Amino acid sequence: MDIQFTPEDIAFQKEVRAFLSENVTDEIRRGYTGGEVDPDIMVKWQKILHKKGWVAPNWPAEIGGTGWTITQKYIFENECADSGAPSVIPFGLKMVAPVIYTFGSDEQKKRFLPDILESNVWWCQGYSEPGAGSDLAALQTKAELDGDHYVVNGQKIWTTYAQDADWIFCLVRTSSEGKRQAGISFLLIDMKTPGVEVRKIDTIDNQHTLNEVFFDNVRVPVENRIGEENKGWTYAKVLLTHERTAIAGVAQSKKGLQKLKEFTAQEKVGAGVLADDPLLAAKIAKVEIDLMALEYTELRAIASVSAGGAPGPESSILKIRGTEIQQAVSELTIEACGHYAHILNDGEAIGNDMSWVASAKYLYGRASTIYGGSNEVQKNIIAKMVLGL
Amino acid sequence: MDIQFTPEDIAFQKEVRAFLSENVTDEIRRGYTGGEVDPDIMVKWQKILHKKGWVAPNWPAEIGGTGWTITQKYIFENECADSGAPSVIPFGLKMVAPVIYTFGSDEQKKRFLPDILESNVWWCQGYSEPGAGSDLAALQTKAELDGDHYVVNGQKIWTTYAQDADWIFCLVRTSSEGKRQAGISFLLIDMKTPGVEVRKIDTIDNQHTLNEVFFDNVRVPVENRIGEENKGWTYAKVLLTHERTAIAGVAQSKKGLQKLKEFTAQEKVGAGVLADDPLLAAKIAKVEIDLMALEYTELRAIASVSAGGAPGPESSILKIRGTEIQQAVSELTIEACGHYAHILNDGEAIGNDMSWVASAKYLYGRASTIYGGSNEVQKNIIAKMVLGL
Amino acid sequence: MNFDFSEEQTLLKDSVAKFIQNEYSYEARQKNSQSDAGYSEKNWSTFAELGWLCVPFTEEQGGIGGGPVEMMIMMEEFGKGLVVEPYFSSVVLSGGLLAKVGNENQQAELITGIIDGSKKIAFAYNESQARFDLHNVATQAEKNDQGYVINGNKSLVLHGASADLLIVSVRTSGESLDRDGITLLVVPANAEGVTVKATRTLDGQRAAEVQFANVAVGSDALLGEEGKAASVIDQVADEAILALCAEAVGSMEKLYKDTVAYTKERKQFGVAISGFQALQHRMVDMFTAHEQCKSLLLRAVLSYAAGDSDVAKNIAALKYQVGVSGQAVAHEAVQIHGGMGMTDEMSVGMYLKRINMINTLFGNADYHLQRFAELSAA
Amino acid sequence: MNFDFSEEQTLLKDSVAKFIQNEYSYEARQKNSQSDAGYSEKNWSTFAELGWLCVPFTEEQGGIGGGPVEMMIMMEEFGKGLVVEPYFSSVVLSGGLLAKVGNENQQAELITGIIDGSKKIAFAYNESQARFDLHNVATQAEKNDQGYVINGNKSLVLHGASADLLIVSVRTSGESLDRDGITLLVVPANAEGVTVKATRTLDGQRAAEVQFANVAVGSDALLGEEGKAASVIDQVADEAILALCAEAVGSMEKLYKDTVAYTKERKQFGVAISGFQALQHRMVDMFTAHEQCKSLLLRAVLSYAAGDSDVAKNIAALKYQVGVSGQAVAHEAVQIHGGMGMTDEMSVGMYLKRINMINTLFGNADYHLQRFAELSAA
Repeated sequence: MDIQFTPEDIAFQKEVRAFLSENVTDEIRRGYTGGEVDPDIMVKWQKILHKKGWVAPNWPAEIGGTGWTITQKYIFENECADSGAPSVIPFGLKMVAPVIYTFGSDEQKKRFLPDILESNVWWCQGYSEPGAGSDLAALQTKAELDGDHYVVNGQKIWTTYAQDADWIFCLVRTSSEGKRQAGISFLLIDMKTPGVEVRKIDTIDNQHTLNEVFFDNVRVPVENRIGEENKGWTYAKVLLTHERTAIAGVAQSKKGLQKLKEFTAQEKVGAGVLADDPLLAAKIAKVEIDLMALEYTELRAIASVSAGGAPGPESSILKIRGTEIQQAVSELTIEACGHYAHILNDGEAIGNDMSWVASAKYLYGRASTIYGGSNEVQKNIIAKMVLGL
Repeated sequence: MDIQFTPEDIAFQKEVRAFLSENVTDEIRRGYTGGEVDPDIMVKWQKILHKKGWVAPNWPAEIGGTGWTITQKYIFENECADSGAPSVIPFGLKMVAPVIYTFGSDEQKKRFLPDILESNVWWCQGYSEPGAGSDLAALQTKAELDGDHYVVNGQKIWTTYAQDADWIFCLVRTSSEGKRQAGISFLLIDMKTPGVEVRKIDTIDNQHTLNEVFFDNVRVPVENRIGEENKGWTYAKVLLTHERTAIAGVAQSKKGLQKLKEFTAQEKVGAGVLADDPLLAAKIAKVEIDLMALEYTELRAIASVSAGGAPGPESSILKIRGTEIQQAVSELTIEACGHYAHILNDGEAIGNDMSWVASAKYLYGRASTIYGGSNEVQKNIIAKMVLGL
Repeated sequence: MNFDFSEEQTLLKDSVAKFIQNEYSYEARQKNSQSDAGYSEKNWSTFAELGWLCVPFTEEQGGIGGGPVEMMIMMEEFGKGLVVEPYFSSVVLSGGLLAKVGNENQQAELITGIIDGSKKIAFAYNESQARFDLHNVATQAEKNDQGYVINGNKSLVLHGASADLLIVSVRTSGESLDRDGITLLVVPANAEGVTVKATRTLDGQRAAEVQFANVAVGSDALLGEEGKAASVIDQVADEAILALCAEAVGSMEKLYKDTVAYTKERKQFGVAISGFQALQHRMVDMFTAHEQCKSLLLRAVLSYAAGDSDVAKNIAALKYQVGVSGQAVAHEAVQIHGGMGMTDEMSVGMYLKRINMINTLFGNADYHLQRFAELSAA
Repeated sequence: MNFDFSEEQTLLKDSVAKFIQNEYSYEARQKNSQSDAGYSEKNWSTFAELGWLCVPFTEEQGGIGGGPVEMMIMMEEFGKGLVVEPYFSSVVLSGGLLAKVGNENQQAELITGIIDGSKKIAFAYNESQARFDLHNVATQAEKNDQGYVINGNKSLVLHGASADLLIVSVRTSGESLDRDGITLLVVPANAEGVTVKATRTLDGQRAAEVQFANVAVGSDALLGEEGKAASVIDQVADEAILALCAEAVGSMEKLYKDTVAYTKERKQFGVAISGFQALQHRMVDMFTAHEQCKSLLLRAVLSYAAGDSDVAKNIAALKYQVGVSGQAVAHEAVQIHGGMGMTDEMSVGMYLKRINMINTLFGNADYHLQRFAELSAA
């Protein structure tokens, strides 16, 4: 058992810090502050990361990854969060890319991966449908073969940043025979194809993050299918378990908590500061402790996976506790902001600086326990797969 | 809407207070301090109440009740709790008596009710069985007719104070045909009948409260059956909904909380007192608020029943919240006692006075969310009956 | 002891409930909320016609002498409809101040204006450094021969931009945390030196940031006694808490009932999700939270009506519990609605935002928990 | 970064786990607990033979130089078996003090005695007025030519009645809350003037109330530096917390697993109650609570082993969370076991009681939460 950084790790940490302090400007920090992203800034930032070779730490080193140890990845993620750098948009780099480099043809790898690595092309994810949320296998969007094209009809929903995306990766139904999971294929669709329509969903956070995507006789070349027909569920599942490192959002929550603590230590109340309130201080401490626990739960999961083992039972709780902690941080932040969390200031700070970002984060953050398989579904899975109930 | 006491109510309150201050001695208070009761003291106390005519406020006035308004009952219960008087043992006065005076024959009324009123005869309740807890209708204890006697065989469990009881009222199976509920009869059994055996259950609170009761060819005269054969479930159900006033234990929890607050205000810690701890104070305040809410929830329920209406939906939560609050008070009390809650002092106070009673109450109190239909079953009932789920 | 409404109270309840039912669908509410003023003038006229604006005023003032029970009845229904009209701001807050300490002229003119709907008056009590302390007043008013000259800033003035008049708490003596030295002045919203910046709030309502730069008002602007406004402010704050909590309790009822209804419709894995026991138990918890808050509401309202000695404790308990349980119920409602709960298409998110706002107004949950603990110390 | 045990550590774990599995059924534990001494001398000899009593001591002291990881490994298994032998009292507490500040003679005699099982030593640190403050010491020791004369009372001395020797924290100078002026003295349990009243604790373990009436000890009774014991007490308290929390984490694992197993057996309404989704989700919460506590345990143990600067924060976090989550898991375990959970026939209630005791020892959850909040202030 050993959790100490080696001298190499410490040198690496220094290098990361130097790089970040030089490159993470206030402008870059504005790339993502809560709900909406600024795509231009994000492209700029991801290109900076790419130039340094650090945009895809989890990819195999030979195709653009970093070859880092888990400790290095851990250090990198923490330093990034600490610097206020926005997380990279995951849909290309973290979600579709692993599917492509694991299951795609050489042709597909050559065609799609470089643009993802260079942030030239933006992706979004077409999984959920109105009737297929937590029960994803119920999806209905149809792709029917017509010559060397699929003709896609149907609707996706909750599509994050579809409005900025060039491509969408979709699960579509190519067969209605057998088990529901066995008739699903994995398609890559150019958003500019005729028949693709994006409609904004008005969400409670008053930002534009989510969309519906409609497919009306959209013709998709067969060569855009990943792997075999009707095997899409297998690829998607691998993807779902592929990216475990970021799911808990530990580094982001740590940063959020740090900001909150700084705010309460400065914000004057009467003759003292907000941090003097013992009940607020206790609530913040509780969340911090929870987060300290989750950080190690995540490290235990990463360590057991990277040692070649299967993820241990501890990994099952990352999504649940991670999102609950994110929500708790955002709830405490709006509580700390007082009245000013409730004013829609249209860009101008009123009362205090934290508040507008705080309420957008709080409101958008309610979705975190719903998406990616709701926390209820996660509990069902743990009950069945881990506890054998 | 009006919650003010009338001048008559205030006069009544005075009368109750005077009576209690004269009669509730330290000895009486020791009749029940947490888990075990002292039967001799309880008899003494209940006889004092009976002499005053106040031992059975809920019975019809013509057979020994008080004819009080709900406000008077509320006042009486609160003043009793406040005085530290032990609650009367419910099995005779509050549980079997209403069944007897509602469904029993004149013969049975004459035979059993006076002894209950005078606390000459002690009762216990034979409902649960090892295989029939929350699912009470699964009960298996058999009563087979043999001439003018039933022959009873089987086992009851969790029988509170069976070791002190002269009689037991039982649900027994007299038929295995039709719906399970339709083959159950309600029998009164003399505990001295040959074949009745009581075995103590060793419980986590180290007191003797619970028992198993075994029936081995116990011969019970048919005249000891209440009402019709195979209709026992109906009578038992009426009994279950009959006594709503005490189920939440509001008055007792108020008293417990008051004691706890006094203790924390006096108990020295460092240079101050325990009550100075803002987190403990906040937890106590939260429970007190919860209890203030429940007190009105109970009043609303009582008011709607006594106005002749059906109990409103608010009454469904009395058992759940009442027992949760009792447990919360007992948890905070052992927390306040510190180390001394954990010493089994065999009767001698160590460290502080509260602690031994505190831990017995805490441990025995874990049962409150289990017995009387577990809180999980209560939630199932509310989901179905109130929310229509 | 009885919890029954009188005949008049039942009529009032039915009247408001019917209006909410028929005229205040979520779509209509959203339309009003997004209009320029942020509410419907037509509705406001209806409120006046139906006599709702006069409820809390005495008969001499032109009202019907409604008490906290009547106010609870109305606000609970308003809470079910997420009403955006400035009832709370104009009638409860400003009306409350005028009814309690207004002189004959002020009552005759301003209360009459409130009741007939012709005047909307906002109460500017909040300042950015004050957090929840109503006595933390830094806005200064200097007295001169003509009256007062006001300088300072007020924040989150509810419905401040649509108000004709502002009642402003100012400091005429003492330091900014003193209880003494606070004075109320009635200021026309269009007086010289008054700058009103309209803001929207997350709950779809309106507020304003208001600056006072050498704003001169006459001596007749004084409302109540100079330097002694703290106690009337406290009293109106108590009434404000009762009203807001009644509103939140109405919203909580709507939330748990809507959630129950939604689960009966929504299917996953081929069955209605209402059948999942884990969700059932959580909806029971939502139901329980509502009932318990309703009990605390009745407790506080009835004790306020009776002038009981423990009214402060009851009000603190209420505000704490409604803050905590209201948010818990709203969070669960969003969660159980799933993705749909995140959209403006369903009302559930709007209830969440309103409940959050209510938690913050006049002191949040922890503020009142600590107040309660002090009041209730052994 | 790795969380794997070394080969030696794995062997140690297997050895203790095997003993618990084979020799420490709940029935056997209860028998030992209810014996006169409150534990089994035979087991204690086995502990000595298997080398467990020497684990934390250095090789020079006769041990194997085990660190906090080894201690965690052992205590976690002990927690699964609810071990009643005085390992914590004698090895962790008293052994910890002796190993850190014992002089050559003391180490040679007393540590050797601990290791071979011939000497049991209890640490008398607690006083009834102190609550959780280890520096609140009112027991006085007056110095004279021969040594010290002790007067005062110690409370809840763990395994005090079976101890051959007591290490007593006494005040040799200063006021009763001062950090300075605390001294440790080694006192034979049978010294004149020592009255040991044996008590049982709810968790089936033993303690004692100890009175010192003019108890004279020689100068050689001094353990460490006179008046400077606070820091070694604090250090041993940190190790005590790590050990106790490891024990509790072991108990939590047993509790959630036993509960899961019980629900698969127990039938109600004709089906195993493991099928009820509401219970399933609650058991997932129990599982989660255990995993999170285990993570905090690893965090605190590894940071203590490494001497990190944030070790105090990690230890406070651990003790808080184990206190809160341990009780929550134990309460749920009793509840889900239903009536059976209330009986001594099942072990679940005993785990509850032990976890409660652990919560209280060396500062309860709120005590450490407040300590954490101070340490972690921005």
